[in-house]
Amino acid sequence: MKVIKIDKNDWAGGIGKIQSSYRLYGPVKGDAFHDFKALEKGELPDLNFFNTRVSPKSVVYPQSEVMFEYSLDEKDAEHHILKDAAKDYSPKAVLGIRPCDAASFLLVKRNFDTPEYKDPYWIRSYEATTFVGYACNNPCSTCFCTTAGSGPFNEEGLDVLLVDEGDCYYAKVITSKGENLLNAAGWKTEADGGAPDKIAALGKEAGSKIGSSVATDQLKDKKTTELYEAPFWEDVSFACINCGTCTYLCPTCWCFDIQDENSGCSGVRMRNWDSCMFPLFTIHGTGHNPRGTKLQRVRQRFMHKLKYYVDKYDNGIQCVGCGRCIRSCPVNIDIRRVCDMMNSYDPKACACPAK
Amino acid sequence: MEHMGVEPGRLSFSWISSAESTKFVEVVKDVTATVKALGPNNNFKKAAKVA
Amino acid sequence: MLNPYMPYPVCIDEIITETEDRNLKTFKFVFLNPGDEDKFSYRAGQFAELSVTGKGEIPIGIASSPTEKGFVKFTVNKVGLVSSYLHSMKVGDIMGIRGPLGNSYPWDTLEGKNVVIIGGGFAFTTLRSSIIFMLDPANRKKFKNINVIYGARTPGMLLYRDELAAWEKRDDINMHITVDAVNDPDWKYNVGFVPAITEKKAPNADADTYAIICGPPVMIKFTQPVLDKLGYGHDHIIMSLENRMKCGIGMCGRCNIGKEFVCKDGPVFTLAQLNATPREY
Amino acid sequence: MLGYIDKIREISKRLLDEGRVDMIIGFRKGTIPMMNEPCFVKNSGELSTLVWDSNCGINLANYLTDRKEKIGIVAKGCDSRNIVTHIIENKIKREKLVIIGIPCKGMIDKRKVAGMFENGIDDITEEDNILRVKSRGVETSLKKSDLLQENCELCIHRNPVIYDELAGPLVEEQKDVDRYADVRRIEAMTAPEKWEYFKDLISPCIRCYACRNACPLCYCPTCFVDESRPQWCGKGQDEIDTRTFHFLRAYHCAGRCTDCGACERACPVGIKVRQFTSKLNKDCLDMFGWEAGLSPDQRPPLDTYKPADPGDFIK
Repeated sequence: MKVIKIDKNDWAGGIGKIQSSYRLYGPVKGDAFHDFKALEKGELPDLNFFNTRVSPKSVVYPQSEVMFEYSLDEKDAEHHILKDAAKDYSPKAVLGIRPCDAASFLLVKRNFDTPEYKDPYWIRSYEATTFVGYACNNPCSTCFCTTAGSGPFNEEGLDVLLVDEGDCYYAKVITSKGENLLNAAGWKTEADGGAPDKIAALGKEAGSKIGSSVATDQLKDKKTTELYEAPFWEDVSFACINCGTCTYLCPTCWCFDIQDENSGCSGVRMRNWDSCMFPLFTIHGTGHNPRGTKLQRVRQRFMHKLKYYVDKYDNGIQCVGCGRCIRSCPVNIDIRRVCDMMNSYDPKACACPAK
Repeated sequence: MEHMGVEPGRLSFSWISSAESTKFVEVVKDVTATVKALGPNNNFKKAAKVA
Repeated sequence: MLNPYMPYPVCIDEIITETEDRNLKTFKFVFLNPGDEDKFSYRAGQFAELSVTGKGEIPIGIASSPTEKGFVKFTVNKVGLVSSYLHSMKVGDIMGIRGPLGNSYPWDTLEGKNVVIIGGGFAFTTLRSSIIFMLDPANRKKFKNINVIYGARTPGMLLYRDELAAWEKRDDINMHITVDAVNDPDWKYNVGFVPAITEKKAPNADADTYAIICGPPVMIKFTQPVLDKLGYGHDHIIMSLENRMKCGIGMCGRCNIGKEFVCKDGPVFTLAQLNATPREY
Repeated sequence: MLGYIDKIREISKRLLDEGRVDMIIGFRKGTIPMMNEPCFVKNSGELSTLVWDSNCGINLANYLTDRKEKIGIVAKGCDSRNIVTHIIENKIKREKLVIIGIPCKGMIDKRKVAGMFENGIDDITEEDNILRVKSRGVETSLKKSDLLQENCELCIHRNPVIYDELAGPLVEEQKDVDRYADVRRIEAMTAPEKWEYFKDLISPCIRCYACRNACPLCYCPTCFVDESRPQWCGKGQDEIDTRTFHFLRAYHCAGRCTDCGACERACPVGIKVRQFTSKLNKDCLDMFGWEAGLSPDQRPPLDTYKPADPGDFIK
């Protein structure tokens, strides 16, 4: 496996060069925290961060996205007929994405890229993107990536993995897409033969710093209806205020809404992120709501991530352990706690009310 | 409203009885003139559609 | 890449007000582009998203049968934003339909079997599609006995009344039409709720008899015990569900019952399947 | 404030054992530093989960809306004012409640503290006015009073305004607090400056509605942003739609907001949501001499008419 050594003195110059052929996204610090933004020409990503407040899913999957345009003016020849909206699928690259977040795109891909249907917006945008990861030498206390199918040096979903090595970055080439980007930057110096070992050692050290974990081994064997009817949901959901923080910050939450928005005689059909936390998500036209209570909605979120997804794809949980929902939940609902409750739930032992 | 940046003059309140037709006309003329003088309210126009 | 969100443009060809409360109208659409009709090849029991430009989309079961050519039909109840607007549209208006979506009734399984159709109120649309499909001369011999139990609140609330009358006269289908109550002294069919009529008229269960049941929740709730009593196995009871939908292709995440999406894995499930999943519909 | 814990448990035990309440609503220890989780306890054997410290900022009145049980609720000053508002607005009956009052000395601004520690915070302990923060093995002592949520710094109603039990002696209220400096700063701006100010303020908004949902006032069964007929407000990320939401939500809180800070505390992207409501609070005070939730016997100024109400704005 090829490792390129990037002298930090060559960093800004290389990024400038990348920007001539890629639209570049990277972490940028606002007033108090980092978020992924489109970088202006000459703007550098700020890699002095744990992770961004909001996940980088919006780089591929914007919170609001126009799908179609239309005219409502009957004088127009093609009125009321939807037309594809103009889209830019030219190459883009996201620089400094954490390995957990990169892994999330593979999870989300299972939803948008299916044998029966392909979501053209997500897939084209995803395919246009080169993912340059930034290994976590110092994970946060709320990270549990190593037990959620990822890890601080995990390479899945990445095209290049950057590792901070003091004066330089090691750039581990993972795909040809990644190699193209490094070439575009003019970063070509191969690191010495000891680099892979060094990366492995740093990775091991970082992995050992992950202080929290979830147990997921039993989830698959639990019966859906038993977990669904488990008594602990009242306790779990009590504090929830049903905001969309957890789902909007989550890199693996993909649910969306489709809306038509008119302006005079024309308009657009757009899609926006949606959240299973909102009553509106499932309410029928008649007013009937299959998930009308907070308990049902909170249960849906966890059941989807930790049971339905597990059963549907047989590929682990729908969570990469980034810990954003734990850090930002206004009322401290902790997916690690809920996951453990679900994983260890025994309906027979539970005649008593849940604790 | 003004506190949040809506230009003064765009919003006005009036108490007009159903018998006060003259006042109604005056107020409508007055408000229309003020708003016309302010020109189009570009603040509340949606800018470009999101990509 | 085919865009599964792009509807086929259609023109409203005919609008029929079906019920006396005027809340149900059947829309007959013709495709604007030649070739789209072939692409929209469907089976009875599937649905489509009706796309009213500027308002949005609604998932509606296809009421026409694959054996009917040159048009597609949908019967729409006036409830929400899109359906209300649709009810105000005129013949000649342009809109879109997107689909066909979802699975269908399990026609492969049903071939060579007795079929009992139990429907209530306005949930009769895909059942109409199924009946027309089975009665088609090319298909009728593929099925054994066909029994239809269909009820509505009043005679004026029955859908497709002319067709019901025509089916009553045929001898290759047993119709059991019923209404909850009636003032009309000339009413010549049954009076009573669907579960009661089912108990009286539905054939007893056997391995070769399948029940398709589609109706309001309260009807399903009381009909199911009747079918149990008649001995129907839960894998021989077929139901069609509704949930709020947006994408119709299993991506937007809202219509799931457990791990199944009503839009993509359904809307048709056997009761046996539903027993294993949370009842979130 | 830590001394309140035993007292809260003791009162709760008595209330549950005597059958005066069906459940106690309070806080349990959170899973991460500076977070506690609202919880309920129905069984007096489980009262040891209840805690109290300076991380109980969530307004518990939010959990009372339309509940039918007899409830014992732990309430600091602002919570108690929202309970009063709930009673005035018929969202809960006074006789269903036993209020365990908490004389409060302010809640910690977790973001302010987190922002001081680049390497993250492993643990925080609290003792009177001292916070001991552990970050990567290094312990730092901080003065809690320097790190309060902004609304707590400016609070003049720390003691509960309505209570049946008290978890400790009443505290001295802060005096000579300049509560509306921020509002005056905005008032001094020109209209375009104000427009830009609020534009920047809400630019990180992701429309998660945490501010709305954390707010005990926002209990409408269907919020105006969720209405589809008519659709008052677009659902996308257009700045105008986001602004319409914040704008109108603030109006719906006019004369009702107790400045409990729940909205700001809940916001995942750190928007100073109170900048919208403070102006309305100030106007209510200036024009009607009104502060929300001080007494269940007083009708709010916006649902009563008095001949002396200011009417200069009416032409």
